[in-house]
Amino acid sequence: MVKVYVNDKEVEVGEGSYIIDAVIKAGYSVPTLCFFKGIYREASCRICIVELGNGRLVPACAYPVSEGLRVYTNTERVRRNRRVILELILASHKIKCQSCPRKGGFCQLLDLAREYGVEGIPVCAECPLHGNECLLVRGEPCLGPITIAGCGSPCTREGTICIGCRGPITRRDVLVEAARLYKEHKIPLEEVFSKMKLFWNNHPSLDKIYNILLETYNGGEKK
Amino acid sequence: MSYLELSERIDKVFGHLELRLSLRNGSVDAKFRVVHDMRLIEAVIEGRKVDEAPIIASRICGACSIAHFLASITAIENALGVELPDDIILLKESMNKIQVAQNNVVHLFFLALPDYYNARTLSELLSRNPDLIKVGFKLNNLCLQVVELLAGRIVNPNTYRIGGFTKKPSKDKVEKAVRILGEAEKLAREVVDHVTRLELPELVDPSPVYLVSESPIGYLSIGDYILSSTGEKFRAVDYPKYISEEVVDYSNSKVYRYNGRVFYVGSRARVLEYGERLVGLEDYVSSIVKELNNPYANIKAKALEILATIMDVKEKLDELKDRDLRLRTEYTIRSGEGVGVLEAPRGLLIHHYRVDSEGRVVYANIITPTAMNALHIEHSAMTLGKKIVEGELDVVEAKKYLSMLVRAYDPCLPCAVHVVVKQ
Amino acid sequence: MVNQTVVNVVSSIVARYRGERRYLMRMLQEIQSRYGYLPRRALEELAKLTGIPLSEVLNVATFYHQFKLEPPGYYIILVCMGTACHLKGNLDNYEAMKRFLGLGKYENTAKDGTVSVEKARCFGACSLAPVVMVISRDGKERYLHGHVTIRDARRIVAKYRSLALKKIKGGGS
Amino acid sequence: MTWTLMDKCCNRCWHSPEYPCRHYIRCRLSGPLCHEDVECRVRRSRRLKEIRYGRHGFKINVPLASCTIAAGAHEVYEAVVKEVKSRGILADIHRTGCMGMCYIDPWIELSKKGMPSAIYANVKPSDVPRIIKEYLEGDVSSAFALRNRTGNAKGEDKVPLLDELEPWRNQVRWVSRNCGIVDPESIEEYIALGGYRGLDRALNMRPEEVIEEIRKSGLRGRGGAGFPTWLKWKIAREQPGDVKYIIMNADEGDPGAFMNRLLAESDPHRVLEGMIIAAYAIGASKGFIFVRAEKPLMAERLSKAVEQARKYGLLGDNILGRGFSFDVEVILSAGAFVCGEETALIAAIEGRTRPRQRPPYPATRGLWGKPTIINNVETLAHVATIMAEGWEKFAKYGTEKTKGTKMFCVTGSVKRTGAYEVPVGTTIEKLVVEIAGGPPEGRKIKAVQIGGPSGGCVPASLLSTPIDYETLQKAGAIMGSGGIVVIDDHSCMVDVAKFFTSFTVAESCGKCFPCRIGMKILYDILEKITNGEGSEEDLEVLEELGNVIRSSSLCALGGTAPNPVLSTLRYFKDEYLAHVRSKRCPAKVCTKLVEYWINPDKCTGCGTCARNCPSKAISGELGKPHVIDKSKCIHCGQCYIVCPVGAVEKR
Repeated sequence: MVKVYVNDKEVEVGEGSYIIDAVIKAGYSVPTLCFFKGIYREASCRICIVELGNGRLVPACAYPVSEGLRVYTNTERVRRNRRVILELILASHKIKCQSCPRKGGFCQLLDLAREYGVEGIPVCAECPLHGNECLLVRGEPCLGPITIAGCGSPCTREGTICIGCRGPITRRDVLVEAARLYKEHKIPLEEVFSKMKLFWNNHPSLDKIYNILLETYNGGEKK
Repeated sequence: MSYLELSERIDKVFGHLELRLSLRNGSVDAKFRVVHDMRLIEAVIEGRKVDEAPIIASRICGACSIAHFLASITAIENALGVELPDDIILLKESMNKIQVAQNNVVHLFFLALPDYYNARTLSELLSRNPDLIKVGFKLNNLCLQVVELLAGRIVNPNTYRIGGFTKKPSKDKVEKAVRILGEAEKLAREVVDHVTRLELPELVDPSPVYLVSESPIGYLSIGDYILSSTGEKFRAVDYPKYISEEVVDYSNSKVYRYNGRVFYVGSRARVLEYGERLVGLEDYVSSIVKELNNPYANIKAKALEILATIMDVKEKLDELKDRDLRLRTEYTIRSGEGVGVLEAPRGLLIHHYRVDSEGRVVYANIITPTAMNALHIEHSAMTLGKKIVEGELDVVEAKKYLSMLVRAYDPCLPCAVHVVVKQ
Repeated sequence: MVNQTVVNVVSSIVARYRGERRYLMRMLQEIQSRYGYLPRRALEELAKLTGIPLSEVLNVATFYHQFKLEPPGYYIILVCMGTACHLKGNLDNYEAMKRFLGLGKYENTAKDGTVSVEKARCFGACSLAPVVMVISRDGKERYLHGHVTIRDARRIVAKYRSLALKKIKGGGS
Repeated sequence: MTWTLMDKCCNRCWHSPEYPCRHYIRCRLSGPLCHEDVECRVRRSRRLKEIRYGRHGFKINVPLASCTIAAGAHEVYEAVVKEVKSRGILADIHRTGCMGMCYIDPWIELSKKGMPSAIYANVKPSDVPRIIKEYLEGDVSSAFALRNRTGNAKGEDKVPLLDELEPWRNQVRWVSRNCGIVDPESIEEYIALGGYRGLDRALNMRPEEVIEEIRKSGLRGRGGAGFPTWLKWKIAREQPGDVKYIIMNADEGDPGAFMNRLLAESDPHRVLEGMIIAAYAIGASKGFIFVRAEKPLMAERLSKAVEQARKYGLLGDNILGRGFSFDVEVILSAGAFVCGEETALIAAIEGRTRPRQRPPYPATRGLWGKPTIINNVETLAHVATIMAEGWEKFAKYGTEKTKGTKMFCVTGSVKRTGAYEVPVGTTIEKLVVEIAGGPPEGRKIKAVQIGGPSGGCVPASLLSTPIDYETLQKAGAIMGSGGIVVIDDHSCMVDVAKFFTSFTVAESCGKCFPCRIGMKILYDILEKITNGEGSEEDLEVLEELGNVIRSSSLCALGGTAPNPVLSTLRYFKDEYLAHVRSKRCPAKVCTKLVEYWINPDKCTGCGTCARNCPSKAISGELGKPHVIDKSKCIHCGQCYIVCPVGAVEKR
């Protein structure tokens, strides 16, 4: 058995264990994305990084424990790094929450984004399909595809459109995808714009968002 | 004493407000100064689509967003000529009522009651009288749960749109609401027992005129008429003929007169008007009704309303739960004018819109209860001032009574200051 | 018929290395030295013969810079992108060459298949920066040009192009 | 066929790879040891002399390494052969490696008995007849340097001695001692110059003693990280199990660093010797030389060295009769910068890709799960030399924490490009200014980039920093493999940072997020800044992102990749600010931020610029000064490049 200190709490784990085992045993948790116990220990997503006593950041899922190891799971540095990594992951993530099987709040990425305050995932990710028809399919100008998630989508759950009270996502690919959806469901962009003005009227990127939506919406038409 | 100016920033109200009482050579003047920043919601609404107006209107105030939302949507429904089935109206009213109950709980426990226990703050009261306040917390929580079940979320309802509800509330939901309300009813009874026995400062209402929206049946329903204590009854759309508005330079809020007279709105008015309809609560009503010409008595009326609305909503929901409801009607956009009148927690609330043929709001006017009460508060304060002049009241005590007086009206300043000077 | 020879070539290479996983890179290198690039067919055959999944073969084939999946020109002009060469302007040379050949952003090989222009990693001849190396497809010829200027760049392209044309024709007849 | 040192002196000698003799190495030089025979002894000493001075008393050294070949050494070699043949003189034309002074490539060295050895610099094939003629006539006045003075030749006093030359004088040639002297393809010459003595000595010791010797010498890995070599060996030695591996990392990928190539091409046997010693110390039975396919000569020479060593029983079973068996396989790397990372290198040998998380370190779990030691070429060369010479001589040099010497490749804006070996702790200034001669006239050093694409830029103000692992790290750079690029005031630091970032973006293996996407975003931001679209917030993002990539990447490549950006941001913030605030590139490098104009006084009106302008922004009549239309100019800089008279100027 090896003695490990997780957030200064002593815990004993078997030899050959990894930090993540000790952390869980000590009653703490670290977020993981690419780690599946017994299947993957790739350590490629880096979201599970923890700080060691010597100040190094190491992935909890693939770093073996050693006697007297000190692990801190939630220091400011760890959180900051996790946030940036999350931003990077999202930067390369194809955000098509509309058709994602993890739609309806079952998205780990969304949970992390919410916890670490990273924008990028739209309200659609939280909007459950169960028993509800997508409002876009009904032809309503829902702002779900372009609004930052994190509210739990109370409005769409109740069958009213999302009006974007959490602010817009300014990422181009998300907007392009949204414009595609609006076009697919034949929702006039003017109505969407009108809804956007409710809460985003002074948003510094409003013009940019307009332009991207318009461009994609009209660009597809010519083809 | 020739000159005295009491300027009191009132705490424990929603928003920022100053009451200035000046006593000069025997004459008394009071100014109800709303110093809350202007919010200009009417200007925001103008030019918007009809379905967006209620969304904006509900953001006027987080405390009574449902009232604003429903008043706004009713005004638009009236403008568009939407005929609503009874089921919708029933649920709509329940939504409003339960918020009135919840709002009254907040006002009573967290704003008004500390005064009566000589506590400056809520936390002081909490340390001194934890059992009482815990009841308040619990009751508030229960009411909020029902609000959430009916309105989708605690603030800014999202279950209702022009023409009806988006979704039928499931049987589970309704049953749960009924269960919660049953629990709340017990607590509310305790509260009413307690509050009706409170000793109030003495003050005679200087202008006992009130306005209240007409409820054809029951209590606190949404009607098309406005009633006054003088017995006059007029259509809501005709309100400009009866209620005159006036801009004052010292306040960010407008002031209103009814036929040139100072009037008040709120729980006191509602209990006076509809008290006899409260079945099962006759004892409470008769115990407080003689006190109701005292503005301070507003808190007793509010306490009574908590119980009354909870019972009412519970009964209505219980009745609804096994029925097949019709909760949606279709509507078409057309031009028109509509006024929505309902009883918000603080009293009569009027939303007035004009809609053009493309479905845009071209004119919006919102009259909030606090703004209507402003003059009445001034007059009550002046009565209090006269007492000081006459030496009946110590100046130090007067300060306390002044803030208690204002709090009894429960003014909500964010609601009041959206008002914009027209022309 | 052509595929049959590919099978022969690959199977003889695989046999030489007993199809062991550790020689995957070596086998790919041999295939590449035989064809000048890695034909898809050969990779498929390799995967079949060795039992290594095709995805793994492609993983290795696409990961390392040496392997090409498209046939290169007869001569491959490698423009060094080392630090010293960069500072001395080899990027300009590279672009001049591409423009001279009329190649687009993602094209590397001239349409007539004579020369390819590619960015390459440091050759370790930094003293001669900027450096351009020219190798023939079969790896037998190897020329290095140092202190290359824009004018040299064009001259180099023109020279190897005509050389390649000659060889291709000579080989064909 | 002439008799060589490696051959049997007579039939009494019984050494063969199958039945090795313990004293084989010592026997070569001071033999025969197993029997007393004057003839055999004389034969040996005669052969040694031949090697030293040439068979006919006249020896012409022509260096044939990649760099000299690139500079035209092959042609020079052919010219020498032709000249010697046509003159009918008896001379040994001797191929050597490169001696590291790249700025004089290609050079030849002529040495004749009784004459001073003369080195001629920057030789063209057409110069060869003249040089040989002059030398034979006893005139060395046109030589570049002399190795010694005999007083017999004309012009001797005018030509400096090699030892007097600044780049030579300040060097301590420890591992590179044979470079440029020995024939890299001949094991005989290497042994004649004292080679494989270290191996002989090591095999006489117990492996623990070898590790102890290295510990005392204070040798640290020369690959970049500076991990103590002995400790690595000790860890691997103490691992249970019989099968252990050693890998020589000859996959030099740093742009601007070529000391490993130089060593392996010029003195491959030294490197191999070091590897065998290391294998003995840790108990490895099999070794791999991982060498880049893009550096064919290096691979060829290393393979040849392995073959020769095997032929004479220095590799294989029962090496030198000591009961130690070891064999080496040369593996051609297909080229990926990340293979410099230990775990990625192992993956490459196993036929896979990409690094993995450490620990477990390769010393405990490496190639095919077995303990594996990975040493850099230079480290192994040091090992061989230390074992031959003893640790005391090595530990004499260097600083408290880092002993010995290190080779540095100085490139970029210096007069004397080359690979120089100096004691660790030498100041940057000495290396760059004294040895390499500093930047060309009229330019100033702006920064020195140390450690390749994952190193950092040290500004001119910190030139007095001694080069060792710790101080460099403090200054924001790393020692890396020892590539030093001198950047002068004609270069833009943002552009330099962008260049290095583009390198790491292209070389990132793509396994972990911080490196794969983070570096791409860093690059995009730098691109934005150099295009004049950056804002000051971008600089903050650069810094934050850089720090995150540094601390949370999976392998060392990602962990050091943001260094160029972070170090330039640290020392050259004003340049970044000039780019983002006033949209100006102070060094006039970022083409989007400079304005091109044609100086009418210089323009001859040839029209080259107008023909090359992709946006047709240049107009003018032939023979008259041309003008650039600013509204059409796309700042591609073509006109600047093509103008034959330099009339296009930047402002």
